[in-house]
Amino acid sequence: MLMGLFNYWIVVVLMMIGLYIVIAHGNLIKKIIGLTTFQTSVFIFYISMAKVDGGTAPILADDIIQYSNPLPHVLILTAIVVGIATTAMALSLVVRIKEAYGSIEEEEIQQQDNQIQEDEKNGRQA
Amino acid sequence: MLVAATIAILVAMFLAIIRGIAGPTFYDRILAVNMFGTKTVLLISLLGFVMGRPEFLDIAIVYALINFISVIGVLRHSNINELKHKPVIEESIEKEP
Amino acid sequence: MIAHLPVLQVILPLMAAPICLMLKRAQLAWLFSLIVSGLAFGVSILLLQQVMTSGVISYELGGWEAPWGIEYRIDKLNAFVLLIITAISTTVLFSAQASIAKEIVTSKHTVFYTLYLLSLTGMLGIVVTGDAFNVFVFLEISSLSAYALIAMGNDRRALWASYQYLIMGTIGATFILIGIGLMYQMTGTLNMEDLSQRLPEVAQTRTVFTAFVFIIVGVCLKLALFPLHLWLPNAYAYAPSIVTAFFAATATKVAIYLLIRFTFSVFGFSFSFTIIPLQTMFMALGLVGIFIASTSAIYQSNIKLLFAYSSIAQIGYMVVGFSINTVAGLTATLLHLFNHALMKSAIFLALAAAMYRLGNVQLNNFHGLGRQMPLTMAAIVVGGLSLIGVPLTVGFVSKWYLLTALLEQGWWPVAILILLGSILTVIYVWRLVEVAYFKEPLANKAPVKEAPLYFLIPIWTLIIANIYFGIDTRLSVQGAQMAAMSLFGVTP
Amino acid sequence: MLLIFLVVVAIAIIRMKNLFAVVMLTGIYGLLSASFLVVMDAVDVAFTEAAVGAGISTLLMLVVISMTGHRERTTRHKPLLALLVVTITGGLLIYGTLDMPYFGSADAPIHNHVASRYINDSMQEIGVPNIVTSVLASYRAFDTFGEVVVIFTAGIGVLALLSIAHRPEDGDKTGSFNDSLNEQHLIVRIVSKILIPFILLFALYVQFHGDYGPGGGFQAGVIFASAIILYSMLFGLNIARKVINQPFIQFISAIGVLLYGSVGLASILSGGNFFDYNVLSNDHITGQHLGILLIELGVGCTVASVMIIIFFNFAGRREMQQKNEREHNKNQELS
Amino acid sequence: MDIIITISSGLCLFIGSFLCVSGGIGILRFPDFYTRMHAAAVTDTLGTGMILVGLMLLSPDLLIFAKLVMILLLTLLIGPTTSHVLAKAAWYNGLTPKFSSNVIDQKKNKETTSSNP
Repeated sequence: MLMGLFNYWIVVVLMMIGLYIVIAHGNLIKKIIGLTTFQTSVFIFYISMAKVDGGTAPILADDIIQYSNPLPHVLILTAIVVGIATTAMALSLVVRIKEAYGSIEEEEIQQQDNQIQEDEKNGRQA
Repeated sequence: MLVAATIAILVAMFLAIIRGIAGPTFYDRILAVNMFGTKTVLLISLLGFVMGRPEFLDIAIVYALINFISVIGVLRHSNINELKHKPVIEESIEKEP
Repeated sequence: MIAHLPVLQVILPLMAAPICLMLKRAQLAWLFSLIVSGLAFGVSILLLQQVMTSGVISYELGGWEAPWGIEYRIDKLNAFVLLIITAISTTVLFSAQASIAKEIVTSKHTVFYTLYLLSLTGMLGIVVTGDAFNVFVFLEISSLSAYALIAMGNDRRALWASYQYLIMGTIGATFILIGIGLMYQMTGTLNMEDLSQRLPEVAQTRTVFTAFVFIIVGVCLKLALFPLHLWLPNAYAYAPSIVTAFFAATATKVAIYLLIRFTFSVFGFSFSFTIIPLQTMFMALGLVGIFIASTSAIYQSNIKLLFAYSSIAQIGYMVVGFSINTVAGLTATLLHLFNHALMKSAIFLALAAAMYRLGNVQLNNFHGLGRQMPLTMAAIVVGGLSLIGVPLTVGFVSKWYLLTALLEQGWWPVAILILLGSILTVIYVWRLVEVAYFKEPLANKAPVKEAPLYFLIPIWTLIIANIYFGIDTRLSVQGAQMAAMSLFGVTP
Repeated sequence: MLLIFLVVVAIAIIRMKNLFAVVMLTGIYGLLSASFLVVMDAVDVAFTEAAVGAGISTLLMLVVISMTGHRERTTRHKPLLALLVVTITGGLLIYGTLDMPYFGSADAPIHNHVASRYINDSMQEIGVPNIVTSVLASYRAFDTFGEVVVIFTAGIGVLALLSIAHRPEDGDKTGSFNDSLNEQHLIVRIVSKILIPFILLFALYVQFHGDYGPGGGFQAGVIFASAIILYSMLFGLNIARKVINQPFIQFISAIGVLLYGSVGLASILSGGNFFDYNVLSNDHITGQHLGILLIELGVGCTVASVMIIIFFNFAGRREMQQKNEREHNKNQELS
Repeated sequence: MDIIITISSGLCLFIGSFLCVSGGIGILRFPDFYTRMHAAAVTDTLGTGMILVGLMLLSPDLLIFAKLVMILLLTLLIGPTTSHVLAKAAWYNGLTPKFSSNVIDQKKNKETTSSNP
């Protein structure tokens, strides 16, 4: 059991490191990096499922009988593309946020927003 | 011999990672990444032979190219900005003007 | 061509999006996307008819049979949801041109319509497909375009809201991806129909349990169910008004659809409701969500934010109906899905009209608006009454069904809580009414005119639909009931 | 072994404060995971991950960091909550793995239901030795279509967020074009001039060799785009824009999606289902080949152009910021 | 014939891997950036070349041989270029090499460099 599942466990640890970065860090770029780490680890997880002992890459050749499972590869190809698309979107948002707020730290942005919210409320009372 | 070479490459990769993590300057890190990249190219080529299906060397070519492009990219995007080497990098978070 | 309707439903807006990008003039792009959306609406009507007469439609993409290729599978449930999405999309799009002219720079109008169509594509794709992984792909299409659309709002908080939504949404999507992977690991298939047949064999394994939990949590993130709702209010409040109207009416509905699809069709309700205490959990979360969100709504001074919180509360009602786990409960959920889409799109469109005239939607700007924009305000009021659940509006119908479903199970405490929740709704709607009708316009403010026809026509179409389906409940109730029955495997 | 490396790097990513260093490590992480994917026999995926994870996304992050500053603040909020969430999800996942078939076991359900047909019959049904390509482009062609649309959406999204109304040449050539890399690094420029045609050629090879080896439209698109990006980095954005201007590249990206979709529509018109390539030609193998060739071309077009759109918009934004900064400084000096 | 090829490729691989490891040690142990760079660049080029030549000798058909030649050419082209750019960039940005020869100085350098995060 230890050897049979060890690979998966390591991958789970990797995923959790990614997730931890996303939740615990306040820097927006760091969060995105965490997100990509998380996603990459999920990809590794999928690909580990596809591996067959003694199999080789799923490109047909004459003298080979055992191939690894091609379907997860296909799914992950798609998922990688989705991942880079998300990263690009997120980064462009960060650029705009930096321009608009002058900061890329979550707390500072939150602070500025709260300030505005206060102002709006006061404006209502005034 | 192939396996031994693979292990040697892995060791070299590990050393490069340590340098990449330890720094201390920015250029050390680029150097480490670059070296790591070339080692990966070798690793992929070797793995192809170890696993008995050497027809996938295309990947190694891509790695070599990507490696070059990313080093250029790093330099291009670090040079201009404030990332000159200073004794202690002091870069506070910029305040809104 | 009739045989290809399922794929046309998705392909139409999809292929239209790149064409839309090539159109140089904004007006042309608007007209074009309106036509495309209208066509999609037509397709969904035809599909609903077809499903009603001849049962489940299955369409094999690429001509490969189901577990090997991707299958589009349309039953009563998705036909119903498709109809809602396309109908709302078309109505909302009608007033898009006037609204975004004020809120987005002209050079980005074609891009806006392209993204709008892509978002529509994504939602339709999620609903139509019968393949678990395909759900993920289309989920990402709709979410990515949603992030971009929300970030186009002219308040800088839109950017921050969009970023938060992106992080939460991506985590949710990745959770769903993990869940799908685990299911695939245990069954070797991705097709939903095939999964539902093969899952019972391995239902007792811990892996399937984990897969279930991950998918549910992932969907709930997208759904903005109570503890995971933090991204929603700001995203809705600061997005361009048209986008808010569209998403408030459709995006969460798609998530509810996914929840129902996975729990009922893929895992099977007997599995879903026994393996974890889904019933108690969802019931509790739904109720807490109703109260907390309604209370927060009361304290908002930005009206879009107010109704965004109200949306979270309404999600609570749907989830409560879902958690009853009976045909009647599910009927109530589906009915509320339909009705809430009608009310919220009407309200947010009316707010878009107010935004068009006023430039913002702060409560203090609404002083005396009841006299200056009577038709728009009247629409908001009728929508608000519908939210409360006043008889003769659609809100009443769905609440009625929800209450009967609860009482049928003898859960009268929950029913009472639901009624209490409605009282909170009365409070926040009343605040708006008070300001708009019983306060004099501020002296220093220039008087505003009634909204242009571009707004009034779709708003009042929706409001009339609100009242019509409140009186004549045949179509909506029957649709919901048949869909719910088919999910439970009961023949009518 | 490689997995252990991955963990080390990931932990280092958590600890690092300097974002530049973190991005470098992310690059290493990408390379490492790609090597691991090669070990796991997923050559196509490794190809993509190398080009994307280590190449494009690292580059994008670098551009962004050069705009936003590279120090992370030390305060870390809600680490306890994060730890709690992470422990619960991680624990759940590990609990879930307990009943999973062991790593590499050939009799797991995953290898025996759907996948076996792809392995055994795809040669007769599609006639392409690379099974990944045949699943990607034929059995599950619609997923790939979705993927193309996702990347297209991202391109449009970036356009919506970052595009700036491009002023026609205002004679300020030196302003945008004065960094040291261009003036001093003759050697790099010459080497790159040699390399760029080679990269483009290689992209074409990957595009059309995808049926027989790892590769295909997506990978080729990324490689193609990276050649253009290299060019624009070395010779300046304005010159690159002259070669490939914005409307043109948008047009290409739209054409890619349309090309892909029209293959599907063509198969409807010839009497099959959407993406049923068998009806495209009398002989079903030829039909499949034709279909796969065309859609791969569509993928390649869209991916390459979207990557270029994304990069150009980021870099253009940065150039604008720098220009503003310079003007700002100038004004300050004057006053 | 076969045996000669095997032996010679084994030899190439051995030299190559030895160089790679020593390069790795060099990059870790040398005192400042420029010396590390020297270690990395020199051994990288030769080590890579050796290993690739060793693989070429083993390659079963022409296409693979050609690809290996391609990789070799690429690394020969790219490796020195990147080193050059890197060194130049470091130099222009004011990273000064340490001209120290005795142990105490080296230690000092190490301390100062490692104290600069």
